[in-house]
Amino acid sequence: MTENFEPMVVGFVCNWCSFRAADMAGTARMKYPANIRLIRTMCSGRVDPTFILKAFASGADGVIVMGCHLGDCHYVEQNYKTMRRINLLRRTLAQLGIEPERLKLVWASAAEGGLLVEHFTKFVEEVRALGPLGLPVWAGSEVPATGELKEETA
Amino acid sequence: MSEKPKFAMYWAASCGGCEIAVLNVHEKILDIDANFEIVFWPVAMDAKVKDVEAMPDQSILITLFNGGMRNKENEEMAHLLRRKSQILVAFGSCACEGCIPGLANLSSAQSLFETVYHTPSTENPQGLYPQPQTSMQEGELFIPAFNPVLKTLDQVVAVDYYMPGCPPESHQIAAVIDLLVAVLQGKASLPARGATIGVGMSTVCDECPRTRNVKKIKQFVRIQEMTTIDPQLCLLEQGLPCNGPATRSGCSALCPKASAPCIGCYGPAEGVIDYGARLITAFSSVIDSKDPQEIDRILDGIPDPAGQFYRFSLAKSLLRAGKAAWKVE
Amino acid sequence: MQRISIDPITRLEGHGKIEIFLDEEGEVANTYFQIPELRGFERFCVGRPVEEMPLLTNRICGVCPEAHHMAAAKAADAVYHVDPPRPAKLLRELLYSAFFFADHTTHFYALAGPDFIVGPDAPVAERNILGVIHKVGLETGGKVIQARKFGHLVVEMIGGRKVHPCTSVPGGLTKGITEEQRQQIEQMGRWAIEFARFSLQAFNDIVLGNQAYVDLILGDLYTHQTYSIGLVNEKNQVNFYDGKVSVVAPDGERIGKYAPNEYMDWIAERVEPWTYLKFPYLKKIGWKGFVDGKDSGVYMATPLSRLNAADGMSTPLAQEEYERFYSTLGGKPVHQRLAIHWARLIELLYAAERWVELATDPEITSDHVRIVPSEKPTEGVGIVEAPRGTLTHHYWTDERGILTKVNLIVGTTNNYAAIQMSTRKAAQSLIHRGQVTEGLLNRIEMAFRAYDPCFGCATHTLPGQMPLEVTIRDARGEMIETIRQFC
Amino acid sequence: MSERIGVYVCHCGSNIAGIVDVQQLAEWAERLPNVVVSRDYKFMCSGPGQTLIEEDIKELGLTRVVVAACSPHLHEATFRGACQRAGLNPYLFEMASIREQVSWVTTDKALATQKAKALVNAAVRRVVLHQPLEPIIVEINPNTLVVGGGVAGIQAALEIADSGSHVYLVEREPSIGGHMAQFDKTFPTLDCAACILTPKMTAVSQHPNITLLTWSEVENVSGYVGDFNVTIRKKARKVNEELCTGCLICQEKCPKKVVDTVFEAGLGTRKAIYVPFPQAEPKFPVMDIENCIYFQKGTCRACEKFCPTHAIDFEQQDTILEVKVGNIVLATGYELFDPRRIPEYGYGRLKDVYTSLEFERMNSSSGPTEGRIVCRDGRTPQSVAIVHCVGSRDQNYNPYCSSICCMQSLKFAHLVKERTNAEVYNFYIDIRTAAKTYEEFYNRVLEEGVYFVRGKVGEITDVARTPEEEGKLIVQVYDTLAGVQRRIPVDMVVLAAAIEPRRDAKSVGQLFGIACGADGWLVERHPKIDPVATMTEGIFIAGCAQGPKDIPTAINHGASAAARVISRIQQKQLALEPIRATINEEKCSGCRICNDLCPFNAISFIEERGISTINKALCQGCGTCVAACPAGAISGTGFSDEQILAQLEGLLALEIRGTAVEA
Repeated sequence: MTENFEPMVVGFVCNWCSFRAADMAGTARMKYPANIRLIRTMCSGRVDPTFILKAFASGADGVIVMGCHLGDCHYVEQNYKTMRRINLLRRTLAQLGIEPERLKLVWASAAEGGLLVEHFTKFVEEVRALGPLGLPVWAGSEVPATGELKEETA
Repeated sequence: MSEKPKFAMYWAASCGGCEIAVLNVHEKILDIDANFEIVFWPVAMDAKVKDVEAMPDQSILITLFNGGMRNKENEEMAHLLRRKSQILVAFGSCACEGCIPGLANLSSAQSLFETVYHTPSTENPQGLYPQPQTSMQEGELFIPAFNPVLKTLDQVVAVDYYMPGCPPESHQIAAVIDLLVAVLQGKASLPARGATIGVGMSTVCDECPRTRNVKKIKQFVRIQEMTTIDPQLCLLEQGLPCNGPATRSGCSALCPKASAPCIGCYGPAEGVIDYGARLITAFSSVIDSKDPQEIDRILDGIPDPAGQFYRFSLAKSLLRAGKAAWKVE
Repeated sequence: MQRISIDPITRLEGHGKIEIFLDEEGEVANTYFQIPELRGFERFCVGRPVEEMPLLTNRICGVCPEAHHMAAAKAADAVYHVDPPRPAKLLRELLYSAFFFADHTTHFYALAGPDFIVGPDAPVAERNILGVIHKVGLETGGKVIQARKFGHLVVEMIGGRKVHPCTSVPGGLTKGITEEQRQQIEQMGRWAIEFARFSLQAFNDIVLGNQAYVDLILGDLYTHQTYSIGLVNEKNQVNFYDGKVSVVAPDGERIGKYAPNEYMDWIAERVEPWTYLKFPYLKKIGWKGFVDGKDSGVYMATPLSRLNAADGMSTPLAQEEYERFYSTLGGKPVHQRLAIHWARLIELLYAAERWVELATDPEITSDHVRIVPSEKPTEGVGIVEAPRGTLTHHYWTDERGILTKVNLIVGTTNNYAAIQMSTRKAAQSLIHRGQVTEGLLNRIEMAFRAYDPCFGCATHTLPGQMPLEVTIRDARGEMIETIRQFC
Repeated sequence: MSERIGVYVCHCGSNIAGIVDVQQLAEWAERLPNVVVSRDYKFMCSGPGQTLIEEDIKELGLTRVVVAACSPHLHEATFRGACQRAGLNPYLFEMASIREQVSWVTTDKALATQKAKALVNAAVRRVVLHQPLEPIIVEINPNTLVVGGGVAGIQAALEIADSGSHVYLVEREPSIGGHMAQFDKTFPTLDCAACILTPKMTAVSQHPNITLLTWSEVENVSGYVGDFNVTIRKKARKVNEELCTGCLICQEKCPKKVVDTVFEAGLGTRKAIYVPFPQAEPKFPVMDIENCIYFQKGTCRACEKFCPTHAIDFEQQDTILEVKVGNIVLATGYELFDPRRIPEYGYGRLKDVYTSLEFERMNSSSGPTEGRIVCRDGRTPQSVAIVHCVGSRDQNYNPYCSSICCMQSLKFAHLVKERTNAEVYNFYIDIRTAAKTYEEFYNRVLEEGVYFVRGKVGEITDVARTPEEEGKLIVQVYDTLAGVQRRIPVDMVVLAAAIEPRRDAKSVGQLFGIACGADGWLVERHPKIDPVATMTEGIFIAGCAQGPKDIPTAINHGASAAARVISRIQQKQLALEPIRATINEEKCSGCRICNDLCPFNAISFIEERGISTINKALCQGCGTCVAACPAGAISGTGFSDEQILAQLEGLLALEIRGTAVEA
């Protein structure tokens, strides 16, 4: 079933480096797979594991988090915190049977549009190789709101 | 037929601790009896599902529902009581977030059966497993079908209020009873639908008497490895993974007070979507190292992250279950 | 063929039901006591750190979490090859005695009480704890609540919480108690002894004083010739927390004693497809089906079996009662199931005495309550007596102490086969030609209530009222008649 | 309550419209929840484009605006402006980057259109949850702290002081002046450093608006832009500045000679009580107690005996000053690369191998040799080698170019020619003379007959192979132009050592809450468009602290930092981007997990209330604490959990999930 499977990949990019690298990739008319869709945060340190779990639960087959190179963080050293969080989250995902490879952390400076495109292209292929995450739809769906009470009691 | 509003309490897949906690309000029980007509409370009185079925919809004012959705019978009871009740309260950790039995969601139902019915002391040469329906020579026997994934109450029916805790502390139950009575007497009004009741607004640290400093964790330890447990100092700062920082307050920090780490039975704080995520980010944020190898070594100090972070809340987490369990869905 | 479906426990907590099949003559062809509940702790505890088992397995049962807490703690000690310091063991057993006291109190007054103190044939409306209080005096109600309060208080002081204690760890406890707490505990313990004696007196006057009840107890209806097991100390006296499991044959012969780590030579479990619960039996004897006798591996693990399996009690007052018990019922072993209630009261007294004994031990306030394991964790078994039977936890771990395999044989489970037999026997001797009367429902109910069954570990009911509904169906499953009993 | 959203899809000529089906996108967007109008237009950023938005806001009562166009880094401000002009809070706007992230990076039109839909959908779901925000206003204290009394710091201090505001100038050494004070001539004009620097130094010490604090260091900084509290340690000079007249009799009478490794770069000596150089500012000497005979042996006190004004005070202790300032300029300068790290160049082993700084001192008329260029044994060199790029442009040491060495080396070559007429060899990789009149100076030196050998020097040795190499230093080099190995015997070698960040740059960065780059230089807010500001509001960097600079550039840098500070002071108050984290006090449990997470020290713990709190002005809005709070008690404006999760759901919404081409 994985043939002609198109992975859905979410990328979290930091406002100062990787987001600008994405701008640069665009300005330079570099091409990368449309499978990847970006969300900007001010810093990779803002990326809450909740966002990543939510991405998986909402249908993402892979998540890539990008920050400034270690030592180059615009907020001095927040990307180290990101690095530790992703590490611990990976360990947890593994126990839940989700390949840790579906969650990738890479660094790219504002100047490295090419590197960013490389990462994107490579990651989409890696996720394609892993196949669909195959999470049932219920995982993403919100729990019934109390608003549905009427319908429930009808 | 009394004019008093009707009250019900039911247990699905649960351990009975919630009922004991309610009984432990001791005299307060009488307040319930005085202000409500108890129409259905298996633990406390005669009650017949058929009678409940016979009641008009929404005729029960409030139902405290505890226990998880482990089998089809649990779900049927949930639907029935949802239909019959104006206010349905998810009572206790099992109904709110799956509790310990929710850890079953880490593995498939298949492997669960294979384990339970092939333990070292089990003699099961023909590999028999319980079946929803069995034909005996006298006739058919039925038992409720087992759900591949344990669900929380609100994953099966709409829930009006949540009252977490394993079990909810009796003083909190008493407080909620007082509130209900006050509401009936028009002296108070109900909280907004969907609210969590019988809890504090913060997390366990708020009620924990231990002293806390700026946190820099160089290593995680397991309690049996600790030569001494400082009775005054924050357990997390002693390296013990304590879930207090992320766990809803309301229990008055019983476990940390007893030098045992908080294991998270009161679930996430107000508005938190995924309990485990909060701990993953909190613990890793305060690790005092920038060196990947050292970070790995420190994190090895948490040998069972999934168990540590989703001990009580896996069924209610964003992913709800491990991949092994989804396959069946 | 007719089917009678008694769904008492569905009414209660969806944890059990009895199916009775009648033949063409309306005689009982067979009965099935089904447990429709499974949570699978043995599976999902695998992968968890062993020190968490006292916390995780608590959640098997909210009525007797203390039992699981203790069994788990002892198994974890064994996994790490550590022997906790004496003060830790004293504290654990003190907590446990107080728990036993509270639990037995609840059962006697809330469940058994109505049958005997009020009477099995008394109007249903009276056959509940209120009836009991009415019969033995109003202050009793207060006393019962007090007894439960005291029990829970001690559990909280030592275990950190009233329900689901949290202080036992491999090697001992996370904390000790202060002298102030000790004094409180001792006081409450002395009160508990008086309460236990009061309860025995009540049983004496009301039950043993009434020939009808004595006949009911001694009658064949509730008698089964099965093996008895129970935990005993080195003097072969009843102990709830520690020792070896003594196994006594129907004829009273002790066929052996096994240490926790030997349990698998003695106990095996059987699977039936029509119920989620397994049937343990004596491996050495073997499974012969739901039958009595020395050749059948069916056994009971109850207050009565504990007395049968022991040579006596380690505390003076309880020992007196122990002797009176057997002289009254005509020597050891006793097989009349209803005598379990009496045996339970003797344990109640023992628990209270033991409580004070431990509370007055000079070492009880020591803060040397834990030692750090030094050896590699491997495998270990922990056994305690739960109020409802011998409780066995068996863990295997990797070198980090992460569980790789878990085996649990839970209190009530031990009696599953025996209960199966008791209910069938009651049904067979009470239901004839399809005639079912309300009175007999309670008689059937009494058969398994004696075991204080705790399927899904929560069958305690406040009014002691096990509401029953009997549906009689013909062979085609059509409902002919429904009889209910009401409060 | 439901919002009224307007969606505007930009064609950007054919930049977007060429790949994304903008009409289809706009029509599709109109059907999204809360969207009341959806238009596509050729150039949204154009005047008419903006007017389109403004009119819709007014006429259709829009409460939210989404523009799908280029990168927010280009036009977010533009469209926020449009919203504001129409009376809509500018933060109720969201931008979807369908040019940089879609049309320019995707080839397949269907896929591009679908991805654009996803981005618009995400923006629409996000914008609903936007909050109206107001910029954070802080008052600016007119006082300024300048750290570092080199030429950049001096320039900054003077500019600010001249504008009428007060400046605290803190210098670690006994005198201001920095490296420039050590130089002799300055390229390309060859005027003497002292002549152009000392007037500035005097101006500083005499300026009514400057408090000059030499022999002092900043110990702690708290507060935030507009209101910093700075703790300064004024080290004990052992000289009472009130009484001292700077007559320097003490220095003259002091019996203890010490090798001066700082100012004289180890070539000369000074006394135990001294001013580093005659033109030092301030004039007061400092006592070096490590070397003072009295402090070491307990007797002497010669200085005290001879001091006419009894200014010597052996008991004097360090003093701690607390000053409040609104802005801070860091001009902490650089350090010279230590050529010992390149053993094959023999520095420290071969006596006539000098660093550029030593050579500067040698050339200085007030220096150890009164400006005579001589070998250690006193003879005048017949031949001098000048080696470029020592520790610069070298992967083993510093990859960057130190930018001053070429000109400095040319200057040396000229001076050697002029003063000794010795043969001069320049060993270079490239000659970089990229500034006004620099190239001309290069030509002039070429005409003076200086030899230029293109190639990286492999080794400098005194091991002779031929008679004529005897007693010489032999420079071994591969001449990349001639393609031959050369061995050139010389009497003296000057190493144009690299310029490196201060060893304590990192801790300085932490003290002031700013970052150091991988190469160790303090990081500016933007290398091109904002080279003096930093990521921390109110803290500016000037001179070589930010990277290698020659004198004119350093002065420019100092001046522009000053200009930024002055404009801040003129504004009297400052509006900060309202992207900030806040702690919900009711939810905060005081677990203190967040306390150590903020590099700007914005988070503090209130003991008495047992909760943590965030200083709005210090917070830079990175959101790390928001993501770390276990209680979910910290929220971040502009990037709240709800907004990001809604965006995520929008991106992955089922109907546009598949990336395959839809029929």
